[in-house]
Amino acid sequence: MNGIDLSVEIAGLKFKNPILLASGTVGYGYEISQFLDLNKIGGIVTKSISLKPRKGNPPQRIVETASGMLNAIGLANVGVEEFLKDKIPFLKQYDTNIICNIAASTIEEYVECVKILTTEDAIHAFEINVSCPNVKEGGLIFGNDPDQVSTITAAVKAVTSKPVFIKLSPNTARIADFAIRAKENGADAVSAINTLVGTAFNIWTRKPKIHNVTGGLSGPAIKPVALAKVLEISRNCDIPIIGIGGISNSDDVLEFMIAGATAIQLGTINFVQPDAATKIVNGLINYCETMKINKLRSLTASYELN
Amino acid sequence: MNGIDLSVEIAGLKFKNPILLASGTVGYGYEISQFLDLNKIGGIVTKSISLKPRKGNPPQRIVETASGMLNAIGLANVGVEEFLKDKIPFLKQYDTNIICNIAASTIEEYVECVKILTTEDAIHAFEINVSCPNVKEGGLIFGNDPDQVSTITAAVKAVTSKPVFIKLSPNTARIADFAIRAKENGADAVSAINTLVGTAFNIWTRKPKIHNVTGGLSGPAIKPVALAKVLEISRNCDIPIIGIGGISNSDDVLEFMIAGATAIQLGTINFVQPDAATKIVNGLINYCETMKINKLRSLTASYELN
Amino acid sequence: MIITEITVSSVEQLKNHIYHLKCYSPALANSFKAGQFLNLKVNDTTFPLLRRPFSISDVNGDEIYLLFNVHGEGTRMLTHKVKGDLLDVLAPLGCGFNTDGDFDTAVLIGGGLGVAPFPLLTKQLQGKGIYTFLGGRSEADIVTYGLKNVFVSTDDGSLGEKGTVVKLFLENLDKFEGKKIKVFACGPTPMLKALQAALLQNNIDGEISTECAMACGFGICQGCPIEDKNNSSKYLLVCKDGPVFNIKDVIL
Amino acid sequence: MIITEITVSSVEQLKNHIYHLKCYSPALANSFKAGQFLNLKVNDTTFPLLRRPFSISDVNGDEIYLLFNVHGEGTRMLTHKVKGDLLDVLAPLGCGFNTDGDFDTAVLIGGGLGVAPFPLLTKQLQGKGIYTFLGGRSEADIVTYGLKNVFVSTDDGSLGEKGTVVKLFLENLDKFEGKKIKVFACGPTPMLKALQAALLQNNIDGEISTECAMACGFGICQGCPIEDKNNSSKYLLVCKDGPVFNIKDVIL
Ligand SMILES: Cc1cc2nc3c(=O)[nH]c(=O)nc-3n(C[C@H](O)[C@H](O)[C@H](O)COP(=O)(O)OP(=O)(O)OC[C@H]3O[C@@H](n4cnc5c(N)ncnc54)[C@H](O)[C@@H]3O)c2cc1C
Ligand SMILES: Cc1cc2nc3c(=O)[nH]c(=O)nc-3n(C[C@H](O)[C@H](O)[C@H](O)COP(=O)(O)OP(=O)(O)OC[C@H]3O[C@@H](n4cnc5c(N)ncnc54)[C@H](O)[C@@H]3O)c2cc1C
Ligand SMILES: Cc1cc2nc3c(=O)[nH]c(=O)nc-3n(C[C@H](O)[C@H](O)[C@H](O)COP(=O)(O)O)c2cc1C
Ligand SMILES: Cc1cc2nc3c(=O)[nH]c(=O)nc-3n(C[C@H](O)[C@H](O)[C@H](O)COP(=O)(O)O)c2cc1C
Ligand code: FES
Ligand code: FES
Repeated sequence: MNGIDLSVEIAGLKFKNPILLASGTVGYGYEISQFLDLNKIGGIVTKSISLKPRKGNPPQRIVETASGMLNAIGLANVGVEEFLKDKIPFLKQYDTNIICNIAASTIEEYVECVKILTTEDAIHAFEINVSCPNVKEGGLIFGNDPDQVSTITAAVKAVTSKPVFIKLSPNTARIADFAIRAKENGADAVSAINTLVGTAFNIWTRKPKIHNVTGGLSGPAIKPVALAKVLEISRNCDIPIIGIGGISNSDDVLEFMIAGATAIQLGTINFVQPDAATKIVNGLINYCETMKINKLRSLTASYELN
Repeated sequence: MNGIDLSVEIAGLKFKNPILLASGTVGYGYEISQFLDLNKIGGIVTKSISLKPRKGNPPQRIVETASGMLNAIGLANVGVEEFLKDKIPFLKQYDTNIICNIAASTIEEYVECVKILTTEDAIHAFEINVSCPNVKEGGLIFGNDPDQVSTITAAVKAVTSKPVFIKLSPNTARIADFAIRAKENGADAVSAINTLVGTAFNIWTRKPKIHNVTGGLSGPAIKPVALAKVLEISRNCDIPIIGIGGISNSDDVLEFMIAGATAIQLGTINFVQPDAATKIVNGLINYCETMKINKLRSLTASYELN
Repeated sequence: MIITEITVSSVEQLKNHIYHLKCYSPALANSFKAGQFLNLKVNDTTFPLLRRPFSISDVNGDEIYLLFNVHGEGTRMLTHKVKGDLLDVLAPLGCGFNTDGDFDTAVLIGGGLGVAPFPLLTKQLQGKGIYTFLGGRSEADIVTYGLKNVFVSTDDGSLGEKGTVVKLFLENLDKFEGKKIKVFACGPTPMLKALQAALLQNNIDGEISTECAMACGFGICQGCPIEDKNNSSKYLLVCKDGPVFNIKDVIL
Repeated sequence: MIITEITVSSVEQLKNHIYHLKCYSPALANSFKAGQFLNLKVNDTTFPLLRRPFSISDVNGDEIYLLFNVHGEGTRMLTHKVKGDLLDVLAPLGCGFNTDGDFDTAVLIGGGLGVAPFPLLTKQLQGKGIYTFLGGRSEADIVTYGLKNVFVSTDDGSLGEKGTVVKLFLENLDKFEGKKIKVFACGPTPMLKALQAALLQNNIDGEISTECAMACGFGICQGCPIEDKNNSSKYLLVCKDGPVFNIKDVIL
C-alpha cells in the first residue's frame, strides 16, 4: 500500500476505501462473497428491505440494452424480520460497513423499518430508497416530490442516531434541489443516482419486454448522466455524495470523486464482473502512486471547471 | 414496394415514410446527400437556426461514451439570413419535407425567426427547440418550465399557419405534462426527445472533457429512456409524437412507433452510418411483409400493455 | 463457483445455426454436474454488456464442450472465436440434474438445442437404461452428438416422426412398461409446460431444465424468478435454485 | 466521398505500440491526396460507437496502408483484425496537402505518428527535394517507413538528436539557404503550435495537419471546430476544411 490512504469518512463513519456495493445488485452479500473478499471493500448496501417480505414482479424482469440493462425486480426482498434473523449474521462476520437500504410505500413504513433495524448493532448506516411509489398518494414516486423527501428524511432521522443517506432519483429536472432538502432535514449524505426510467418493446408481439412495462436503466450507458447529477449536487449543495451509475473500473471511480463524490457504489458491474471491486481498489492505488497522491479523499470535488 | 404504404401524416403534412433526419445531426443536408438520397426519406430537420449566426462553443465539443456520445456544440449555426439564402436553395431540390428547427434565447427571438422563415414556401413545418437557455430568465432552460413551453407554443403558432412541432427536453420529471401544454397551445406534434444532460472528466487534468462542462447525451445508450418518454406521452396526451433517441435500425423505428410515435428522427446514427435511412426503409418494408401489414402507420401506439 | 478464463480450442459449425465450442480448462472440467451451466462474457467491451449463460454440453478430459445456437449478437460473436482466445466465465453455476434415485431407465427429452446438456447427462447416467427423444422444427435443428438410443420428431416431418417431441414420447410410453423411469427434459418453455402436464397426469417423475433471461447467473440480481409450486409467496430463482427443477416444484 | 467496405490484407506490428494496416480497396486506392483521411468503424456493434479517423499513409497498387498507434479501445480492436476481415469506411475525407506551388524543396516535419501521411506525401511530392524531420519521445516512436532523407530527434536522446523536432529543424535551417522551401507538418498540437510560430517568424510557408475529436468526419456534426485566423466570427471544421491547413489560416 506504500502509505497511500484510500479511506474516506461520512458523518463520522470511516470506510477503508470509497468502494461500496450498490443496493439490489449484491443481494445480502452471500453469493458475491464467493468471488470477492468483502473485507476489502468500504461497505455493502443491502437489497432494499421493506417491513414485510415482497415477492416482486413476475418475469420478465430484466432486458439488456446498449451498454446497459433495464430491470423491474419490484423490490423483491425478505422483509425486516428475516433480514435480521438470516442475513445480518452472515454479513457481520466481515470487517466492512453494512448499510441497510430501506424501501417503503408509506412514510410510516420507512419509520417503522428504521426503528426496528437501528437496534441491530451490525448495521452502520441507513440508505433510504425514495424511488418507491407512495401508496397513500396514489402511487406517485416519493423521490419526485421535494416535500416528501424532506418529510421522509426528517422522520427517519428522528428515530435513529446512525448516519442516514438519502438515495436520489435521477428522473427529475433539478436533482440538487432534492439534495438541498435532504441536507436541510438532517441527511448525512445523498446517494446519486438510482436508475433512469426506460422501456423496450418486442416488435413481434408489440408488448413491453418487461412485465412491469417500464424498468430502471443502469450500467455504463448511464454513467455520463450520473456524473452530471453528482456534479450538479456538488456545485449546489454542501453534503457528502455517494456516486452511483455505470461505474465499471477505477477510472470511473476517479471521475465520480473528481466530480464531487466522497464514496461510490458499484451496481450492474457486479453482475458482469463480481470481482470488479478488487481490481478497482488496485487501480486506485496505482493512480495515487502515479499522481503522487497520499490521501485519495483529497480528490473529492477537485474538478477544475473552465 | 408490393403495395405497402409507409406514409404517415401529421397535421395534414404527408411524409412518404416516417424517417426524418434529426436537427443538428445532418447540418443543412448537403454533406449527407452524398451518402443518402434525400428523396427517399420522409423529411429533414435542419440544424437549429437562431436569428443571428452563432459561433458555438470552443473545442472540445464531443466525447464518446459507452454506446453514446456527449456533445456541446453550442448551437453553432449560420443564422436565418444565410440559411434562407444559401441553405434552402440546395434543400428544395429534393422531394422531401423540410422542417426548420429554431433555437432562441428569448420568446421574441422565436417569434421573429418564425415570422421571417414562414414566408419561405420550401419550409414545410417548424420544430421548436425549447432546450435553450432563456437569457431573460437568467439562463434557465425554457424546456424545463411548462409555462414557458406554453407561451412559446402559442406565440409561434400565432405567426405561422405551418405545422409546429415542439421538441421536448427529457430532463424533466414528467414529460407528458409538457406535451399536454404544447397541445393545449396549438402544437401540431411533439418531438421527443432531445439529449440527456451528461458529463465526463479527464482524470489526469481533473477538467471536464467538454469545454462547456456538460453536454447532451445521445445515441443507442439513451434509447430505452427515449422510448419510455414516448410511451409516457402517448399514454397521457393525444398528440402526434415524433420519436427520437438512439434509433439505429428498423427494429428501433418499429419499437418507437409501437410505443406511440407517428414518425421518428435519426440522429447520432447519421454520423456513424450516413446511409442508415436507406437500410431502415428497406427493413420497414420487410417487417410489413412478414407481418402482413399494409399501412405502416397502423403500428402507431399499437402497444399491448400487460 | 469461480471466475476464470477458459481457452478456446475450436469452434465448429454443426448445422446452419448450431455450433460446437470446445474449450480447455483443467480447473473446471471436472467440476460440472450435467444441467449446470456457465456464464460467459463473449467479449471484453460493454457491448454486449451481460454475460451469456450456456449449459455444459460435455466434458472430455480437460476440455469443456458447449453446444450453441446463433441467436443474437452475443452468440454471433462466439462463432468468430478462434483457437487460443480466452473467454471469461463464471462456473459452475446452478443445480444440475439429480441422477440418483429410484429409477432404472432415464428418458431424455429435448426440444431444439435443449439437447445441449444431454451428452454429459448421458455419461453421468451410466448404469441406467437411456432413451432419448429429440424434437425440432426441422432436420436442421436436430443434433445427436453424444446421445444414445435416439428417437426424433420434427414439426415439418423432415426427419423422424412429424409432430412434437412430447407427442412422440407419449406415443412410445408402452416401451417403458414395467420399467422405473425418470424423465430429464430441456427445451423451450411451451414444450416443458406440455411435458410437465403429461408427466404429472401419468404420474411419472421428471426434471426439467428451464431458461430465463439472466443478468448475473448466480443469485444476486433477482432477475430470473420462477413460480414456486409449493410457496406462492416467493419466487424461486432459475439461476440458483435451478435451472433444473423437479416438475413438482415449479409453475411454468 | 463514399461509404464502402475495404478488406484487410495484413496487420503488422512495427514497434511496441505501432501497427501497419494494409487493406485492399480498388475503389479507393487511387482517390487519395496525401493528408486526406478515412473514417473507419472498428467493429459493427455500438461499442465503440463512433468511427475512428486515420490518415492514409500510403497507397500501393490496389492497397491502402494505414499506420496507427494503439491508443484506446478502438485501436486495440484494430490490432486483432486478420486477413479477410471487412472494415466499413467513409473516404476520402478532408483536404489533403497542397503539393503544388512555388517551392523546390519540401520539408516534412512529423511528431510521433504524425509521420503517418508522409509516405504518400513523399510520393506525391515527386520532383521536389525532400527533407524529413522526425521527433518522438524515444526510439520506440520513430517509424521511417517510406520516407526520404530522414533526420531524427528524441526527447530522451535514445535516437538522433536529443530535443524536439522543431528545434532540430530550426538548427538545420542553414541547409535550406537559397532553396525555396515549403514545410508540411503533422503531429501533436503543442508541436504544431511551436512550429507555426517559428515558421511565421522565419517567413516560411507551411501546411499543418491537425487533429481533433470527431463524431462524423465529414461536416455534419460540427464537433471539430478550429479557430479561423481570418474570421473570428466562425470556426473552421477540422474534418472538412482541414485536417490540413496553411499555417496562416488557423489559430491552434
Ligand atoms: C441456464 C441456461 C442455459 C442455456 N444453455 C444454452 C445452451 O447450451 N446452448 C444455447 O445455444 N443456448 C443456451 N441458452 C440460451 C442462451 O443463453 C441464449 O441463446 C443467449 O444468451 C443468446 O445471446 P445472444 O446475444 O446471441 O442473443 P440476444 O437475443 O442478442 O440476447 C439478448 C439478451 O437476451 C438474453 N437471452 C436471449 N435468449 C435467451 C434465452 N433463450 N435464454 C436466456 N436468455 C436469453 C441474453 O442472455 C441477453 O441478455 C441457455 C440459457 C440459460 C438461461
Ligand atoms: C484527421 C485525423 C487523422 C488521424 N490519423 C491517424 C493516423 O494516421 N494514425 C494514428 O495512429 N492515429 C491517427 N489519428 C488519431 C486516431 O484517430 C486516434 O488515435 C483514434 O481515434 C483513437 O481511438 P481509440 O479508440 O484507440 O482511442 P480512445 O481514446 O478510446 O478513443 C476515444 C475517442 O476519442 C477519439 N480520439 C482519441 N484520440 C484521438 C486523437 N488523437 N485524435 C482524434 N480523436 C481522438 C476517438 O476517435 C474516440 O472518439 C488521426 C486523427 C485524426 C482526426
Ligand atoms: C437489478 C437491479 C436491482 C436494483 N435494486 C435496487 C434496490 O432494491 N434498491 C435501490 O435503492 N436500488 C436498486 N438498484 C439500483 C442500483 O443500486 C443503482 O443505483 C443503479 O443500478 C445504478 O448503478 P449501476 O449503473 O452501477 O448499476 C437496482 C439496480 C439493479 C440493476
Ligand atoms: C452533435 C449533435 C448536435 C445536435 N444539435 C441539435 C440542435 O441544434 N437542435 C436540436 O433540436 N437538437 C440537436 N441535437 C439533438 C438531436 O436532434 C436528437 O434529439 C438527439 O441527438 C437524440 O437522438 P439520437 O440519439 O438519435 O442522436 C443534436 C444532437 C447531436 C448529437
Ligand atoms: S440471474 Fe441474477 S439472480 Fe438469477
Ligand atoms: S467531425 Fe463532424 S463536423 Fe467535423
